[in-house]
Amino acid sequence: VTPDQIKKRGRVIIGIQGDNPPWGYVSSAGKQEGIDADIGELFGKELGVAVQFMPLEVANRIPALTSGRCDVLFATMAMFPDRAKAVQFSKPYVANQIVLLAPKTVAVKTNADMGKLTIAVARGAAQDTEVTRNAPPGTNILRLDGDAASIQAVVSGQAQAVGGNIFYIRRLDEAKPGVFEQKLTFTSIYNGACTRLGEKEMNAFINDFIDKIKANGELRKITDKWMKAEQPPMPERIEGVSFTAS
Amino acid sequence: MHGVDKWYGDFHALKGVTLEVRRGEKIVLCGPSGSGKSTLIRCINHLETIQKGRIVVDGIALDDSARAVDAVRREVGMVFQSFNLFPHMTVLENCTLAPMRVRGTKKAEAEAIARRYLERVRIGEQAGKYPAQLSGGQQQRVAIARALCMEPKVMLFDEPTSALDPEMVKEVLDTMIGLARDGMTMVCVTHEMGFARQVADRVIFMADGAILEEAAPEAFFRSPQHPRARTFLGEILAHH
Amino acid sequence: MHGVDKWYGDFHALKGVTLEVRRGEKIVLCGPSGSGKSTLIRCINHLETIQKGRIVVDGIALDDSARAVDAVRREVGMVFQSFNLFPHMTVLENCTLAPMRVRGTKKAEAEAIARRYLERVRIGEQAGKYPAQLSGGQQQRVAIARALCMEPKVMLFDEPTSALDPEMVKEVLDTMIGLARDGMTMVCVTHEMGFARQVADRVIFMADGAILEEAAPEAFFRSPQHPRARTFLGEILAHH
Amino acid sequence: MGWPEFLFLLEGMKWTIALSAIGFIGGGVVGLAVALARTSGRPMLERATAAYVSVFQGTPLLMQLFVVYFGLVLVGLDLAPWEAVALGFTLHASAYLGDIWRGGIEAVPRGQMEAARALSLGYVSRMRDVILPQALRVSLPATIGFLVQLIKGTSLASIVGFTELARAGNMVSNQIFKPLLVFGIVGAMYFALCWPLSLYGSWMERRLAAPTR
Amino acid sequence: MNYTLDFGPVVTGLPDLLKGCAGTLVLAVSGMVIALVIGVVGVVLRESPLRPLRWAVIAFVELIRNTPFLVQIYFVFFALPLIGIRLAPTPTAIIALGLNGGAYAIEIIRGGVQSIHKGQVEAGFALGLHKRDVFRFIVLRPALRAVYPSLTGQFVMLTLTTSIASAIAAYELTSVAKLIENESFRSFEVYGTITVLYFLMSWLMMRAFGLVSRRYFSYPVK
Ligand SMILES: Nc1ncnc2c1ncn2[C@@H]1O[C@H](COP(=O)(O)OP(=O)(O)OP(=O)(O)O)[C@@H](O)[C@H]1O
Ligand SMILES: Nc1ncnc2c1ncn2[C@@H]1O[C@H](COP(=O)(O)OP(=O)(O)OP(=O)(O)O)[C@@H](O)[C@H]1O
Ligand SMILES: [Mg+2]
Ligand SMILES: [Mg+2]
Repeated sequence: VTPDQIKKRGRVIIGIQGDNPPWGYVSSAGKQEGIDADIGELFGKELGVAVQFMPLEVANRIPALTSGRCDVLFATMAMFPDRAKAVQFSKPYVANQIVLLAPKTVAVKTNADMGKLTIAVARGAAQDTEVTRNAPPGTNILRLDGDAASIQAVVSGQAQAVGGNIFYIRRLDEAKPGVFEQKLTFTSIYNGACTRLGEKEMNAFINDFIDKIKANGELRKITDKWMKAEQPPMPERIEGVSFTAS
Repeated sequence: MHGVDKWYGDFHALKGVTLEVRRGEKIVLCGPSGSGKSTLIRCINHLETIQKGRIVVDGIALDDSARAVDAVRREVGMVFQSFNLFPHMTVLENCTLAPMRVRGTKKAEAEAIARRYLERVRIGEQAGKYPAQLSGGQQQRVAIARALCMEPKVMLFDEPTSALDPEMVKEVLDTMIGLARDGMTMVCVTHEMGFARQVADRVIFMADGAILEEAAPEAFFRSPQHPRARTFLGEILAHH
Repeated sequence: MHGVDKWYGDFHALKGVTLEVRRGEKIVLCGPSGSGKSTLIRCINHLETIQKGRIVVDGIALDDSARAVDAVRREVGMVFQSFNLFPHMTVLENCTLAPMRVRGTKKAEAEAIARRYLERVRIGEQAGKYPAQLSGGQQQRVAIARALCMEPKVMLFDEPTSALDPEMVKEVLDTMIGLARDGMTMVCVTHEMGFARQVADRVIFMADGAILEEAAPEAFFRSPQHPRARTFLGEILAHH
Repeated sequence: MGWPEFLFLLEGMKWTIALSAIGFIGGGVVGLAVALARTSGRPMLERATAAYVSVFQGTPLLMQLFVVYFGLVLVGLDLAPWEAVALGFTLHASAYLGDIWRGGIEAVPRGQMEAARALSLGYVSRMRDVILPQALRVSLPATIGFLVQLIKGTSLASIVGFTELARAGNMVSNQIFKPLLVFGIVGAMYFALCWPLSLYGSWMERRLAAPTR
Repeated sequence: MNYTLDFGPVVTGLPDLLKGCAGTLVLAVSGMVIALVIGVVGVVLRESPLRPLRWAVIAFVELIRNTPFLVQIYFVFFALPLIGIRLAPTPTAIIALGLNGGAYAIEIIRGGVQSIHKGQVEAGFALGLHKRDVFRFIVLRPALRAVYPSLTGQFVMLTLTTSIASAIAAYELTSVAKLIENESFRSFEVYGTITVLYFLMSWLMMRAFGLVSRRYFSYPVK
């Protein structure tokens, strides 16, 4: 599709996470909320059309886009080279940190310490990639469906540690206050919007949009609202990931 | 029915059978088990297809076309050994189904006809019951009434009394005798020799898929010509 | 068996029945359908529990304790109308199951015993077949052999020939006559009057859950005392 | 877990019911056709429907939904989630219901068909008036049993983006982080939907097993 | 259409997928064995004279049959650690599958036992056999034979149900497929392929059941 087609249609369909607060989630009131949702709303305004969110799970985000079910993904898509082969990333719009969390009683100082643990991760999420890359070979990695399951696994003791992002600690504290702490920080990652490969006009339009909300402070307002922490500056380039369609 | 051959797979069930039934005639078919009696009468209304020969019913040649089959079945009523009433319908509904669906008779009229025939087989008061609530003899009489409701020109009976307890055989046979008196054309497979004596115009003896003997009942029972017929009669009479 | 009463729910199936059977005696029980014959012999090996009265078998009082029941069942063999062979076992396995499981007989020995009894009912060559591959008469003889393999002191028969085709009745009756000759204690429910005449020491006539008449077979068949017995005999003889 | 979360789950349950209804109705209509084709006496038709049944009974529903929703688009068939789910569940349910009802039709004694033929009833009337009422009666318990399976199976519709009961549970548990509690309640809600049906099914079964004559 | 199919990742992942198939078969077959045992034992308990036992079996059956497997497997996975039992995902999945299949097996086998003619049981008693032996030697095999088609049908469904075990990271075909998908994002190719693999497995399963039946239930009946 092209931005013009969307404008003519009067509606943009945005793929977004349905169950991953505070990135993107459907609230108990049935409303789509989160960082990605707010940005999505802005994006609709930019296009001048109505926004229709399509709540997705981690596993079906990319298929939903490539099969044409949605026009664009604002779906916590971390910008990895291998993903860049399947979808076209935009410029990054938000940063995230991938970390390892565990109860205070578990001793983890270095990557090598992970070798003797069972570590839960949400299958296919950035923490899956990072834990898999950093842990010594033979580490028992428990790949579960979604964040809730991996958090529950470490809470119930099925796993001794969990790979997650900067928001995990808050949720763990809610489940068992004061028990968990952040052990290792693997990397900073950046999320971008995604369009289908080859759709140059869409990609250009989104990049312009991201530049604009960065410049006029709207993006800052959104991240402040949800993250309550300073955002690092966005990188100009990421190895293996092109921001512009060729 | 002329030179009819019928195979079940490799099995040659009817071997060149030729039989003519005149209007109003009553035929009794008998013969040992497996001789092809049921097969023969099931061919008449095309419940079985034949491989050779010709069957003509009331001027209609029975080829395999749907039209011919329909036309013939409309003129031919059939009563089975195992009644085959529809268990989920009342007696009255059993009787009105075919007239309404096939002839397009209105419901009220179909019910009137049904009640008339149910009266005739002396079971009018059971019209509202379900088959399972009736005795075997009553069920078989309903089956006869159901066939009559289509006002067929010919009635076929396949051992209509052999699934019945002895007390009930008589009530069904009486009904059939009544029908015969009224001039219905009938082909009956039965081993009830009393019935054959009383109403049959001809008795036909079959064995191994062929007609071996054809005779008036008196002659047949007094002095069967074919040795197979003689042994057969001997066995039957020994039982009674 | 003394003053036995048995209810099925509200239904009074046995009414104060008293019966003594001496060692080696052969009893034939007869009577109209529903009179309680099956119920009576089923009580003897505790397939039915009784509500009043006492049953003593070979000195063992049959209370409801598992030990008494076990002890009695070991001494009592039973043959049913519907054979009740185990369809998933060969004839031989049918016969060896109980000796092996109940008496702890070794397999080889159990098979030797089984073959002996199968020979005795003249069916030794069928030992490897399954029940469904045998005729009704053969099946019933297997059932007799199976019961004999437990070497019981008493044999109960509940209409052992009534599910059989006429040709097969004789082979089973012959087997039973052979058993009787060898001095087995037997209680038979049967309407085979020839058998009763030939082997019974006493014929017992039941109706409505009570014993109405008890006599030597000759006397019973010649001049039954009770009017019910007379009508009953009349009916039976009319059939034969 | 508070009131709004519970209402959210109830909302999901509404979808579960709606999805089950779609599957059951679509599967019922197509399943009837499958059952009739499988008993038609035409070898070609029978073999084709037998293959159909074994394919859809032999693969997980999750995969079927996935292929229908994300796969058909690739060959140019762009279905809305609704249509995709309706199609997926219809395919799945028709295979099972078709098989159950075929069994029912085959359980009707041959004589019934012959008697109907002898009365010169046409195919439609034979089936509608004589065979199917008896066949469906016999297969009612199995049909209800399958309906229960279908209700539980709708939990897989989340893959195409429906927020039905199971997904709603997932979302709530992602917000309040008490999965055991949330899934306990979700399980109880499924139970409340399915159990009455199961009870009704076994009651029907007992009634059918009771001697009718 | 701006998507070209590419089965490359599926082809390179094929050895892993086949290992996943083996994992699925391990889950399915162990689940079936447990289910069969639960089914037989459950039927015995279901008919026991002790009322609480009977009720426990009924409650178990109804609970399992009327809730989704996903909920059950989460419960087994997350609730067992609360009572101190900590099992790896694969054993957990096997237990959950066994419990699930067992509930269905109880109902099916019970139907088979009820279809056995009363005379068979009486003949056993009359020969002096105990209740236990009557069930074991006389009732069980014909009962299983009578319900064999429904039982094996249920077991094939159990094989398909194993795909849900990927939710707790058990090792089976779907979880392998998800891994390959994550690395390649070739969802349609991967899911299309495993759909075929599942079909092959269930077809194989049916054939195997046919063989078992011919070996074990081939005694003639009328
Ligand atoms: N559908 C069938 N398929 C194969 N063989 C059949 C079929 N129906 C009948 N036969 C065979 O055809 C022969 C004739 O059968 P038919 O039923 O006409 O005999 P019958 O004279 O009516 O015997 P009975 O007195 O037992 O009813 C029998 O040997 C039977 O085995
Ligand atoms: N399990 C049962 N429950 C209720 N009533 C029963 C039961 N078994 C038998 N009866 C009733 O007890 C009565 C005696 O039955 P029984 O079987 O002993 O008669 P019978 O003399 O053996 O008759 P038949 O010649 O028909 O075998 C019958 O009226 C029967 O209906
Ligand atoms: Mg016949
Ligand atoms: Mg009796």
